[in-house]
Amino acid sequence: MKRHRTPAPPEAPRRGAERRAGVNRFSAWLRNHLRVFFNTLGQLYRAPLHALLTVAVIGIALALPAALYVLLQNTQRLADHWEGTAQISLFLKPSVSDDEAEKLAARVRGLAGIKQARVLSRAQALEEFRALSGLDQALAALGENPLPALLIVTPASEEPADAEAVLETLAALPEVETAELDLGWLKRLRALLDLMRRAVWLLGALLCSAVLLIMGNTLRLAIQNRHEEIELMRLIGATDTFLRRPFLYFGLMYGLLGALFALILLGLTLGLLAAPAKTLAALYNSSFEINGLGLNASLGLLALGALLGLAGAWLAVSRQLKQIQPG
Amino acid sequence: MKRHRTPAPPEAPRRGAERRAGVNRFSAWLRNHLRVFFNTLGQLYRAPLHALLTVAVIGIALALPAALYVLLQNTQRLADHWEGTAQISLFLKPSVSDDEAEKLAARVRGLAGIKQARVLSRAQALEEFRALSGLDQALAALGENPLPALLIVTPASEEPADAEAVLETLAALPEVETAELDLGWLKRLRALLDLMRRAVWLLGALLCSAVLLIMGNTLRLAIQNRHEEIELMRLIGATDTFLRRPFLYFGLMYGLLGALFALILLGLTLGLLAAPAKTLAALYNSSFEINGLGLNASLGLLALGALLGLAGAWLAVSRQLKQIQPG
Amino acid sequence: MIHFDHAGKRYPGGFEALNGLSFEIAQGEMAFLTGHSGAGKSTVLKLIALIERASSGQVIVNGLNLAALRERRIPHLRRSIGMVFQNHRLLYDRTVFDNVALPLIISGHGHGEIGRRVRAALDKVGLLNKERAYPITLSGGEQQRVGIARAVVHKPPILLADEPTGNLDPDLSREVMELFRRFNQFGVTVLIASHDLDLITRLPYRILSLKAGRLTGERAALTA
Amino acid sequence: MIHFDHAGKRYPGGFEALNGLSFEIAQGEMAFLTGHSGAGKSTVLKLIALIERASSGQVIVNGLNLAALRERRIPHLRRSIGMVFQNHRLLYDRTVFDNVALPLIISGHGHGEIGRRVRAALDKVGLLNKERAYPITLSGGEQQRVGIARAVVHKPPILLADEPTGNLDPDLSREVMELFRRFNQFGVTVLIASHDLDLITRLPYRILSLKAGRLTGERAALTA
Ligand SMILES: Nc1ncnc2c1ncn2[C@@H]1O[C@H](COP(=O)(O)OP(=O)(O)OP(=O)(O)O)[C@@H](O)[C@H]1O
Ligand SMILES: Nc1ncnc2c1ncn2[C@@H]1O[C@H](COP(=O)(O)OP(=O)(O)OP(=O)(O)O)[C@@H](O)[C@H]1O
Ligand SMILES: [Mg+2]
Ligand SMILES: [Mg+2]
Repeated sequence: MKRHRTPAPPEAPRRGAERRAGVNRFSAWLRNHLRVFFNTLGQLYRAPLHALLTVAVIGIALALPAALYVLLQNTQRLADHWEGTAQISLFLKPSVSDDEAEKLAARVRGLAGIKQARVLSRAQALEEFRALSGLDQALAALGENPLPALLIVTPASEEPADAEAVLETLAALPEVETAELDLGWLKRLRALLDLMRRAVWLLGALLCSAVLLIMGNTLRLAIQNRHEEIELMRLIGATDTFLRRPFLYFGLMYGLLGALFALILLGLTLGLLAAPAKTLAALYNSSFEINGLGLNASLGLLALGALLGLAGAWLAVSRQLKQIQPG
Repeated sequence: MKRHRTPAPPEAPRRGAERRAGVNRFSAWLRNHLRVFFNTLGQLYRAPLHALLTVAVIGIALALPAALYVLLQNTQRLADHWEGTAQISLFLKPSVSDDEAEKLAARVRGLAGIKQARVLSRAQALEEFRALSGLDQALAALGENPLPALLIVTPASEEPADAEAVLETLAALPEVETAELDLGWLKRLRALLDLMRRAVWLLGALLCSAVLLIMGNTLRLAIQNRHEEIELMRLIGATDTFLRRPFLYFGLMYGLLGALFALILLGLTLGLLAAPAKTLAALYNSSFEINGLGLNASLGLLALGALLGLAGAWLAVSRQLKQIQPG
Repeated sequence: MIHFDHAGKRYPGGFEALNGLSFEIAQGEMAFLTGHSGAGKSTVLKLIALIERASSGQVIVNGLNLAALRERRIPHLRRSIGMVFQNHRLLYDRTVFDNVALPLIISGHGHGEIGRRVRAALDKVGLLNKERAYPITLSGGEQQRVGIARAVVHKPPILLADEPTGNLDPDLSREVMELFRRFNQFGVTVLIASHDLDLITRLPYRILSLKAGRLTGERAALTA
Repeated sequence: MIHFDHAGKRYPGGFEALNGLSFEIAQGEMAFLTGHSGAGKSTVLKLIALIERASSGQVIVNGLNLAALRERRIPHLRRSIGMVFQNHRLLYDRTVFDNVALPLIISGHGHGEIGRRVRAALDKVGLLNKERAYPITLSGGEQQRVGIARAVVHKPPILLADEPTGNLDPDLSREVMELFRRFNQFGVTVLIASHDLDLITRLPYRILSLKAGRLTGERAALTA
C-alpha cells in the first residue's frame, strides 16, 4: 500500500487487488466468524443488564422441565429403593418354622426364573408391616403377632406373564399358604411414574417451545431494532449469510448462557428443598436424599439450550431478514 | 374554521384557539386514552404472530405456578378427604362388643372438646386396614380377624396440645386398651404439603419475576425499536406521560392476554392429565377427580397477569424513555 | 421573541461550536442564518428548541429564560416552535396525513379538527393528493414539504427551519421560501438556517452570518 | 458501463416514475442527472443498484443484465457500486471510522488493510481528525463527506451519488465535485443526481435532464 501514502490523489479501483484479497476465502471466512464472535461477546458485556434479563428468562424456562426431570429421577430412585421390581410374596403356613423357611428359600433360589428369594421372619414381617402402615400402636394392641413368615421372591423376568408363571409354580409348594404377586403396588407406582413422565414431557415440550419463542421474539425485536443497519448493509452488498451470522451467534450464546443459568437455578432450588426433603424422609425412617441433575444431564441441558437458542435464532432471522430490503 | 377555507393563504397562529382547545382538559385526556387503547388493539391485530408469541411466553410463565397451585389444592383436598383433621384412634379391649362400643361412642360425644366420634367395628377395621395397606391377600392369609374394634374420635381443636389433653382423658376410659393420636400421619402430610407450598411460592416468585423480565425486555426492545419516533415526538413537544402511555397499555394488554392464555393452557393440561389421574384414583378405589382453578383463582390470575404486565412495562419504560432524548 | 445574549456552546469533547453569540430576533420578524458547513447554524437552532442547552450566556425564547426552564416545561416550549429538520425526520411507518397530524395529536385535538387542519397544511405545501401515501414513496423534495406541513400545522408562533431547501430544485426552493414569507406575513417569527446564498440574498430579509461559532456579519433587512 | 434501454418503472400504486428511458454511460465517463423534484432522478439510481427493479425495458450495469440477475447475486453487483445517499444513511451508533469501514468488513478484508484504506478515504474528504467521532457530533456537511468516504473506500468501478451537495455550502459543494472529478480521472464511472444547476452547468460533464420520468434534454460533455 506504500504507493498510496501520498495524501491527496484518490485511489483508482485496483481490481487485481480486489481479487487478491478475495483469494484467501478461508481466512476471510474465519476473520468474519471471529469478528462476529467477539462482537457478540462485546455486546453482552456492554449491555449486561439486557443480556442478563434475556438469559434469566431462558434460564427459567429451561430450569423448569429440568427440575421436573430431577423430581422424576428421584421418585424413580425412591421407588426402586422401596420395591425394586415385581415381587412375589409367599405367605408360609403358620406351622413352618423360621429354619424351615430358610431352607425353602435356598430351594426356591435354585428354581428356574427366580432372581432372588429372601425370608421375612414373623418378627420381621410385623416390623415391616408396622413401618409401612404407620399404625404401630394398633399392632401393639394386638398383643400376639398375627402375621405368618414370608418368603419374598424376585422373579428374573419382569414381564407380568413370566411372573404369573413363576407364581403358579411357587403357589404349588406345600409350605406355602398363599402366594401373592405384588402387581397392585407395582401398577400404582407405574401409573404414578407414568403420570409424572407425561407431565415432564408435556412441560418439557411446552417450555422448549417457550425458549424457542423467547429466543425468536428477542431476535425479532433485535433485528427490527437494527433495521436501518441491515438495510444499509444490504445496500453496500452484504450477503444474507453475512447478515444472519451475528444473530445466530447471539442465539447460540444466549441459549448456552440460559442453560447455565438454569443449572445454577436448579442447584439453588435443590439446596433450598434439601432440608424439608430430609425432614420428610426422616419421618419415613429413610435416609433418602435428593440427587441433583448429574454431569451427563447437565451437559445435555447445555447442549439443549445452545440448540434451542440457535434454532430460535434461525427461525426468526430467516423470516425477518428477507423482509428487510432497502426501498 | 370557515374563514380559513380560502385555499392559499397560510393561517396565522391564533393563540385564542389554542387556548380554547386546551380548555377541555378532560376530553383531551379521554380522547388520548381511547386513541392509545385502540391503537394498541390495532397493533395486536396487525402483528398477530408477534402478539401471539409474546402472549404465549407470558402465558406459559403464568401457567406454571398456576398448575402447581392446582396440584397443591388437589393434594390438599385428597388429604382432607383421607384424613380430615387430627384423629384419635381408641383401640377397644377385645372384650368390648360392637353394641357396647356404640354406647361408648355416644358417651364420648358428650364429653367436652370432642367434635365427633364414630365406631369402627372389627369387620370395618379389617376392611379399612386392607384398603390402606393394599395387602389384601396377606390379611386374608391370617384367617381370623386379629383387629380390635376402634373408636375414631375427632377433637374439636386441632392444636396438638389440646388434642393431647383429650387423648389423656380418653385413654383413661376403662373400655380402651390403647389410645393413639394420629400425629404421625398428619405430620407426614403436613411436611409434604409444606414442601409443595414452598415449591409453589418459590416457583411462583421465580415465574412472576420471569413475567416481569419478559415484559420489561419486550418493552425495552419495543421502545428502542421506536427510538426515532420517540425522539421526534419529544422534538415536537410530547410529554413523558404522553410517550409512556402506549407502552403501559401495551404491557397491561399483554399481561392480561398472557393470563388468559395461561388459563387456556391449564385447562388443556388438566384435560390431558384427567385420564391417567382417574386410572390412578381407580387403583386406590377412589372416585377422586382433579379440580380446576375455580372462578376466583382464575380472576386472580387475570388480575396478576395485568398487574405484572403493567409493572414490567412501567419499570422498562421509565428507565428507557429518559434515555431517549433528541441530540 | 428570540434573544441570544453572549451564548456559548461547548460540546462534550470540548469543541466550542458557539462562542459569545449575541443577537435578537423580534416578534414577527423573519431572518436567515448562514455560514459554512460546521459554522454552528444547526447548533443555534438546537439551543432555541432546547435540544441542547447553552453552556454559557443566556437564551430567551418567547419570554422564557431557557437556562431556568425546568425539564418538565420543555414540551411546553417546543409546542410553541415549529421545526423543519435538515433530514426531514418523518416517520416512515405512517402515512403523510398521520405524520402531519402528530403535533395536533400530542396536544389532544379532536378528530374533526385534526382532519381540517392537516388538510389545510398539506394544501399549503401542495401535497393534498399524497395524503394517504407513505413517505418512502415520495421524492426527496416531497418529503421536505411534508416536514414543513408538520411544522406549521399547529400554528406555532415561532418557526425554525434547518436548510429547508437543501434537497429541493431551484424552482421548488423559491416556492418554499415564498411559503415561509407568507407565514411570516401572518405574524409568525421565522428563522431559517441556509447556505443557499444565491437564493437568500435576493430576498429582503435580515441575514446573520456565522463563522466558527461567532457572528461575523449581518445584512439588515431591505425595505421592500 | 451503465446502459438503460427503454427502461420504465411503475411503482406499486400505479405511479409511472420512469417511462421508456434510454441512455448509456461509458466506462470511465462522468455524467450528471438533473430534473425537478419528483422527476425520477433517485429512481434511476435505484434501478442501477437494483434497489428497485425496472418494470419494463432493460438495464445493463457492468455487463450484467439486471433483469436476469438472480437474488443471490445482488450483493455482488452492489459491491461494484459505491453509493452516496441523499440522506447520508450513516449508522449513528458507530464511529466515523467504523462507518467508513463497513464495505471492507463485508468483503472480509484484514484488520491492517481496513485501517489503511479507511484512513486514506477519510483523508481524501478531509475528516481524518474526526475518525473517532460519532456521526451525531458532526455537522450536516461533515456527515455528507463521511458518506462519500464510505462510498469510495472499497474502490468500486462505479460511483453513484444522489444529491451529494444538497446539504453543503457552495465552497464545500465545489470541493466535493472536485473529489468526484478526481475519482473519475482514476477511471471510476461516476453518475451524480443533482439539481444544483449553477454548479453542474459550470462543469464540463454530460448532463441528462429528466422530466416526469422521460429524458427531455441532454447537454454533451464539453471538451476541456
Ligand atoms: N453533539 C455534538 N457533539 C460534539 N460536536 C458537535 C455536536 N454537534 C455538532 N458538533 C460540532 O459543532 C460544529 C457545528 O455544528 P453544526 O451542526 O451547528 O454546524 P452547521 O453550521 O449546521 O453545519 P452544516 O451546514 O454542515 O449543517 C461542527 O463542527 C460539529 O462537528
Ligand atoms: N416506493 C415508491 N412508491 C411509489 N411512488 C414512488 C416511490 N418512490 C418514488 N415514488 C414516486 O416517483 C416519483 C419520482 O421519485 P424520485 O425519488 O425518483 O424523484 P427525484 O427526481 O429523486 O426527486 P427529488 O429531487 O425530490 O429527490 C415521485 O413522484 C415519487 O412520489
Ligand atoms: Mg446543520
Ligand atoms: Mg431524489
